[in-house]
Amino acid sequence: MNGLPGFLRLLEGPQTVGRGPAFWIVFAIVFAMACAYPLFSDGYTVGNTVYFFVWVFIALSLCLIWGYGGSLSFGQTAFFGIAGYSYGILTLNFGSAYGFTLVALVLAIAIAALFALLLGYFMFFGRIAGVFLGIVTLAVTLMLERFMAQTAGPEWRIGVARLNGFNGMSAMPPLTIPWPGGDIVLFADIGLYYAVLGLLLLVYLGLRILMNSAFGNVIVAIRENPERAEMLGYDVRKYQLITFVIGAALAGISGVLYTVWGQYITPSSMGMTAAALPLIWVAVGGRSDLTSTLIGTLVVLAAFQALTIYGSQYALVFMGVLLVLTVLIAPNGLVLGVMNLISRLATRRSKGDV
Amino acid sequence: MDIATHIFSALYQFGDAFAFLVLSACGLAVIFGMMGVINLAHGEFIMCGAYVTASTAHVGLPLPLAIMAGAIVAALVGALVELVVIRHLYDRPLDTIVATWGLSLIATQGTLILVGSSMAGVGTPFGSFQVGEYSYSIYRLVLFASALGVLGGLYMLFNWTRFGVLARATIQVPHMAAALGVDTRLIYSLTFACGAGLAGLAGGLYAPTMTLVPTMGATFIMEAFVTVVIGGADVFLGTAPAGAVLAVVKSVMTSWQGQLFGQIGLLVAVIIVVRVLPKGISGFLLRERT
Amino acid sequence: QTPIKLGVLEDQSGDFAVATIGKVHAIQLAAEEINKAGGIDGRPLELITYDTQSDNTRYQEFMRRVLQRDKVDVVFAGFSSASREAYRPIVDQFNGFAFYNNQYEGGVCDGHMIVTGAVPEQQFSTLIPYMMEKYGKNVYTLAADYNFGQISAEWVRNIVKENGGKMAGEEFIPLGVSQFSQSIQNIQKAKPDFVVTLLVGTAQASYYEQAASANVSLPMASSVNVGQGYEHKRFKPPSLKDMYVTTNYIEEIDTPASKAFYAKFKAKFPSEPYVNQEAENSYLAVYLYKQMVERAKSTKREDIRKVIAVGDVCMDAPEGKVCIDPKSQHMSHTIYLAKVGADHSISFPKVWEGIKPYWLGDAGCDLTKKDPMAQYTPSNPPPKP
Amino acid sequence: MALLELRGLNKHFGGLHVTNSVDLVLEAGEIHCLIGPNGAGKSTLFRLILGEHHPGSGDILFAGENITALKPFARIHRGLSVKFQVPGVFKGLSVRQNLEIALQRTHRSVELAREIDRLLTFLNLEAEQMQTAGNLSHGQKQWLEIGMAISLKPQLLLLDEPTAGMSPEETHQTGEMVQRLNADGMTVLAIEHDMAFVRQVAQRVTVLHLGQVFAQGSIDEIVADERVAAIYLGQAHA
Amino acid sequence: MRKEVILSTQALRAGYGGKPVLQGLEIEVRESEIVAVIGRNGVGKSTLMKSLIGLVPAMSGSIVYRGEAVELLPPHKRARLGMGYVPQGRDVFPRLTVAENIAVGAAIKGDIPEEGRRRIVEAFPILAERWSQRAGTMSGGQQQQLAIGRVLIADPHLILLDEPSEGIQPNIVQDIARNMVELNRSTGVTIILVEQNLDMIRAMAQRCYVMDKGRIVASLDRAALDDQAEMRRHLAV
Ligand SMILES: Nc1ncnc2c1ncn2[C@@H]1O[C@H](COP(=O)(O)OP(=O)(O)OP(=O)(O)O)[C@@H](O)[C@H]1O
Ligand SMILES: Nc1ncnc2c1ncn2[C@@H]1O[C@H](COP(=O)(O)OP(=O)(O)OP(=O)(O)O)[C@@H](O)[C@H]1O
Ligand SMILES: NC(N)=O
Ligand SMILES: [Mg+2]
Ligand SMILES: [Mg+2]
Repeated sequence: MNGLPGFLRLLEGPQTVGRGPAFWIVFAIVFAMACAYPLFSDGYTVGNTVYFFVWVFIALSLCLIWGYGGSLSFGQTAFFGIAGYSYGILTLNFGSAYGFTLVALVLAIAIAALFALLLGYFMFFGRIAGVFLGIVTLAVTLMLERFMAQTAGPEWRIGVARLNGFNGMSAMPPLTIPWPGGDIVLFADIGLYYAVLGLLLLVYLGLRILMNSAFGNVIVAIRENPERAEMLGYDVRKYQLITFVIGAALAGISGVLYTVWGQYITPSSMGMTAAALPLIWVAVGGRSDLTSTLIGTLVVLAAFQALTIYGSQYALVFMGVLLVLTVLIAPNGLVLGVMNLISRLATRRSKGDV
Repeated sequence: MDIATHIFSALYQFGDAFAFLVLSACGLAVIFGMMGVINLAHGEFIMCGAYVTASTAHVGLPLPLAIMAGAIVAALVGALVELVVIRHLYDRPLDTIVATWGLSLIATQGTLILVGSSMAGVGTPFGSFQVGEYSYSIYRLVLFASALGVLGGLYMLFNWTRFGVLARATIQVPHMAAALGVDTRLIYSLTFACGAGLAGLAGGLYAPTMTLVPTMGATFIMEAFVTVVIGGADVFLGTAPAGAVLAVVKSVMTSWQGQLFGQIGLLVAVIIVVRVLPKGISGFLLRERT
Repeated sequence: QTPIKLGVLEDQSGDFAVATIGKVHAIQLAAEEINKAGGIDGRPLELITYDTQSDNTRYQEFMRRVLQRDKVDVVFAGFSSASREAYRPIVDQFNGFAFYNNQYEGGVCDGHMIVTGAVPEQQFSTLIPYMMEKYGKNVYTLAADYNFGQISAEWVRNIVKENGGKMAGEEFIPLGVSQFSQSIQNIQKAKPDFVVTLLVGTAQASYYEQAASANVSLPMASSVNVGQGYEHKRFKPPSLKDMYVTTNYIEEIDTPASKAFYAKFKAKFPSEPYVNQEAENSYLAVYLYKQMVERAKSTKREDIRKVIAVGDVCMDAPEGKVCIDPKSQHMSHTIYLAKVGADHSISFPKVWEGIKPYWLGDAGCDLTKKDPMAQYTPSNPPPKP
Repeated sequence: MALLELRGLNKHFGGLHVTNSVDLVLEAGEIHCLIGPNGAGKSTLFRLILGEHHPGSGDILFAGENITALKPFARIHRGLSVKFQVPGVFKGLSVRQNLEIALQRTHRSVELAREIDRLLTFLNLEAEQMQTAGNLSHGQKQWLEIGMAISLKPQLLLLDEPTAGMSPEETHQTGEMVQRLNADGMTVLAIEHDMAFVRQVAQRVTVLHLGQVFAQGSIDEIVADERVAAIYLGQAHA
Repeated sequence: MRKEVILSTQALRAGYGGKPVLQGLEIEVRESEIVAVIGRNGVGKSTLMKSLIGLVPAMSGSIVYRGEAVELLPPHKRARLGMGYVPQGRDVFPRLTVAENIAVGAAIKGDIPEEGRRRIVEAFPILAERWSQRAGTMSGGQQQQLAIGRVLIADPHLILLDEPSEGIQPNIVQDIARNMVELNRSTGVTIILVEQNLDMIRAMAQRCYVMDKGRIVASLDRAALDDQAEMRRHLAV
């Protein structure tokens, strides 16, 4: 067996729902539609779709850490915020020339990952697990929020970048790709759309491969029974830490893209609500599967936004009802439930045919 | 200024912080510690208690009775919520995060729509007293006493009564408890209602001292969670010492550098305690006991 | 006639709803009146309203939506300064036109924005000297710990110093804190002559009840309380006794214009708990916009700014006469000093008319010449040309 | 040559002295059974060997190396493997995946599938391979756990009550399996209460009582020991 | 004189997630009998016990206990009718003390009866020794003893014992068998015993069902129980 097919074979596996030609055909169609769609749409819708896409990365990160790894983390928003602020600080100080925004993107994500490495080392090597991990990460996140919120004074500056407290930082440059005929600036419309869509595809497929690889096996094994995993010779804490750092980097991508999208980052992006929302998306979609998380996040975001637009003051009530019903009706998550149903129907059909 | 004034003021601040932490946390601790349910609607049960207390006080019920009414209504609402929603989620406690978040949205915004954006306050009873050059609110001492009362009551309820043992058994191995003749559904209902009622009681007790708005529960949430983390899994052993430790941290930091440091002190305390005692204070105590 | 579209982004739910639902109602009231009277230049005014849920992210989403999708001519948006700073870059990017109808810490020098709310030089340079004269020169500030509170506190500090007083203490309270026993004791320890309360959000308003029950009976001064969150209506007397507030409007103002406005408001929204300062700012902003569009014969921002540059855009609002300052695009206001009595009734010991938002212009912001799209503070003023 | 050597291992929980200066030498290539009353400290001894518990004092030598301070996973890398008393299978994963996780660390993907199939047949779990492991019957979980332990091809296999819940026939099969593994060079240390099994496989038996080595010898010697009968075996075996 | 039937099942089907494990199973147990159930791993013995106590719901068929159809009752009601269940794998309440575990066993009686307590600690002295240790920290065999004691405290009418000898040292296995038989003689308690330990079956049971694939495939009398070869044959199937 040669390398590449073996590698691609990992796109499918027990860890991810969606298998076989039928799935990949649908996948290709959906992706083609996603590529073509800006051509038939207005600037607002495209920008708004980018905004939805931006959140998918943090949802996937939580899917990885919580759904697959079994560690409940309220801390993804902390990494989101750190990456966002880092991008702001870097670009406000060094500008956007020579493609520096792309460097800043990478650096910002690296800073978030580094922070996660530190925090994760602290937690996993202190053997904190389960719900307690959730509450500790929540505490860290809220602490960051509180801290950033009180940096309103002029003494809180890094280089020329004011941290600006609760009001947040703004006016950082958008992503800019250096180009011979003049830089391409990715404002929150078609340019950024394709960039984010491409990144999303890459991350999604990459995570599928990762989760179906030996590494992914170990991650779910640790979720199921860390003691057993250790007794099979796996350094549990190391695996947990690596997962946590990868997750933080993904959350960092969201953070940078969010900052780029609105040219704005605020401490409330690390607040209680912000910390709970990714959990909601992931749980509603189906936390133990990447595809479900991806679809679920987009569905919930769109539904919540639509409710806010059309539901006026009843929007939050509807959202609440929706969440409660979803949890009651679809125990594994809405999207995962539907996908399982489809695959069950499909197998029954094909069995019926022969 | 004489030393006694200083000591009294430090004690008073400690008691005040302790009461707030413990009363905020008790309901959450019962529901989390006993049932493994992270109740993100905890603040809304507090709000419910406060609203019922204020509205019954407005129609003329004496304050102590109004507070009891707040606690009882919150408990009943809790029982209802358990019956309709939580009951179906015991085998997947993490999903209760989503469900209770949903409930909290419904409760907050529903109250805003039905009752309006705020409610008139009831005023703090009992007036003030003077020690040295400081004057203090007497009602705050009542809060402190209530916190001690609640802690004692809870400890007795769950450790000395049959209900307590059955409840803890049910939470640990539900199917086995059922097979031994325990009506586990009833136990779950009662436990959840108890947690909700305690939240309502906290709301009722603080109603005279606070802004009454639909989002008021949010101001209790962080203190509640922090106390529960530090307390650890065994709420009856953990909550009191956690409240005490945090109250010291909070009151000392606040008087030293102001409210921001009080808040940050709490969070730093969480990190430190969790690092040193990953299972919280109760985990530490239990390990020593065996 | 094609309607003129006015986007409304205000919090109708969440923590700020107490103070901001009235803003939406005020805009609806004004729009209804204008439409009944034939619209703006014959064109009807159409409101496109979204609930921003006291959530800055929602401001960003919906600011894009109103500008790109709904293609509104103008947006009225925002209560907290944080929400304003969240949407301002979007307005700038899409070359939109926004009104911020709220009192705030001042300093926004942005050609895409018009601010109808009062600013510190209007509220503090009146209030603080009055209080110092009446009660003494030892001042304690209790402020919300974010830009609004910090910058406002800076103003208070500077004004106290200029008038020969001293700060007995300054404490910043994180947003969302509701327990004040320690702060109350800190204040008692500092023994100020009066306390400046710059508390924001419903949680922080708990201070008054708690201070009163601990028998702290110091006079208080504020630029936000009472005028926004009508604490004197929500709390039981006498917890706000001797609170002094400078505001450009509250429903108790006893002038014919104010009473007429209040009557109209109550007729349309009988269950409105209180008609506050920001409701009036929002109401007058609609009329102001109407006037500017009619004079410019255009809804284009460039055309309207030419009208503003003339320097005579004024109107008779419920509070009295107001005018736009062309340099900063902020408003001059009539500032009322409201005093809360022991029974929580309001009296007005003093009124200042036509107080200008002078600071930005003096400091070097001149939107008729240059548009920096930035916010400045006394310690971070515009660069000298 | 000694493969495993325990020197003066002590472990307390609070006031309870669970192992008390345990000295034990395991020769390479032997099948050694550890028996003793409930609560004697047998499972605790396993956890000490594996590094799940840390001894208050004493040393653990494996293949001549002092492993007392090593992390559990590192000891597995040295050639230890365990089947716990309470089966710790990955409940939410399929039987097949359980085995895959056990095998993947040491097998290339090419051989992996074949090796899993071989094990499934060996464990008589082919029909259940796609089942979620948590849904297996108790005995099936035991088998799966044993399968995962032996799949590591350890030098020393630790079995904590491998036949609990098995029928006599299955117990006998397990015994044969252990003997086969042993014939291939695996050293085995097994805790058992089933004397038939002990008699079948044990080359040497150690009796642990109150955390101390109480007796040691061949199975016949042990069964003949009246003191052991009194504390442990009872009349039937005496 | 034949005693009354205390428990019987008719065409009982029960299982997990819609898939029946028990396929129309029928048994009949009389007052004061000790009946063993044997069968290979995974044939559904534990499922039978769970469906008798109500932890696995019956999909169809009926369970009649002392003349009353109980298949729709929840477990706690069956327990209150006098059924006691000792599960395979012990399932003690790990963070409760031994005393509290036993108190839960006595839930339907109110407090722990002194007489019952004495009887239990006589049978299992280790329980008295560890009266306030947390159950989760006890050794496997100690937990098994607790699980049995916990059921006995409620004086059940019918005891469902799922592999009680598992993990218990040989002499205590003998003790347990002796104790249970004695209890059966003195109080007339009925016992259904799932076991793999033939010595225990021989020491206790009066007759025996053989299960395979969710059905009863044979019913053996006392004589057959003593026939080593016959028994081994049934367990090997
Ligand atoms: N974490 C703990 N805390 C307190 N006591 C413990 C702990 N773990 C084990 N013990 C005690 O240590 C003793 C030895 O337990 P261990 O599990 O090693 O026994 P064992 O020999 O394996 O018994 P069995 O044959 O019943 O499995 C028991 O008395 C048990 O109660
Ligand atoms: N929770 C469950 N969900 C789905 N299937 C289950 C579950 N528990 C058991 N099974 C299946 O039901 C069948 C019977 O299991 P049961 O536990 O009744 O067997 P048993 O006869 O008691 O076996 P053992 O002797 O190993 O204890 C097995 O094939 C098992 O895989
Ligand atoms: N503008 C304010 N009050 O934030
Ligand atoms: Mg053991
Ligand atoms: Mg079984």
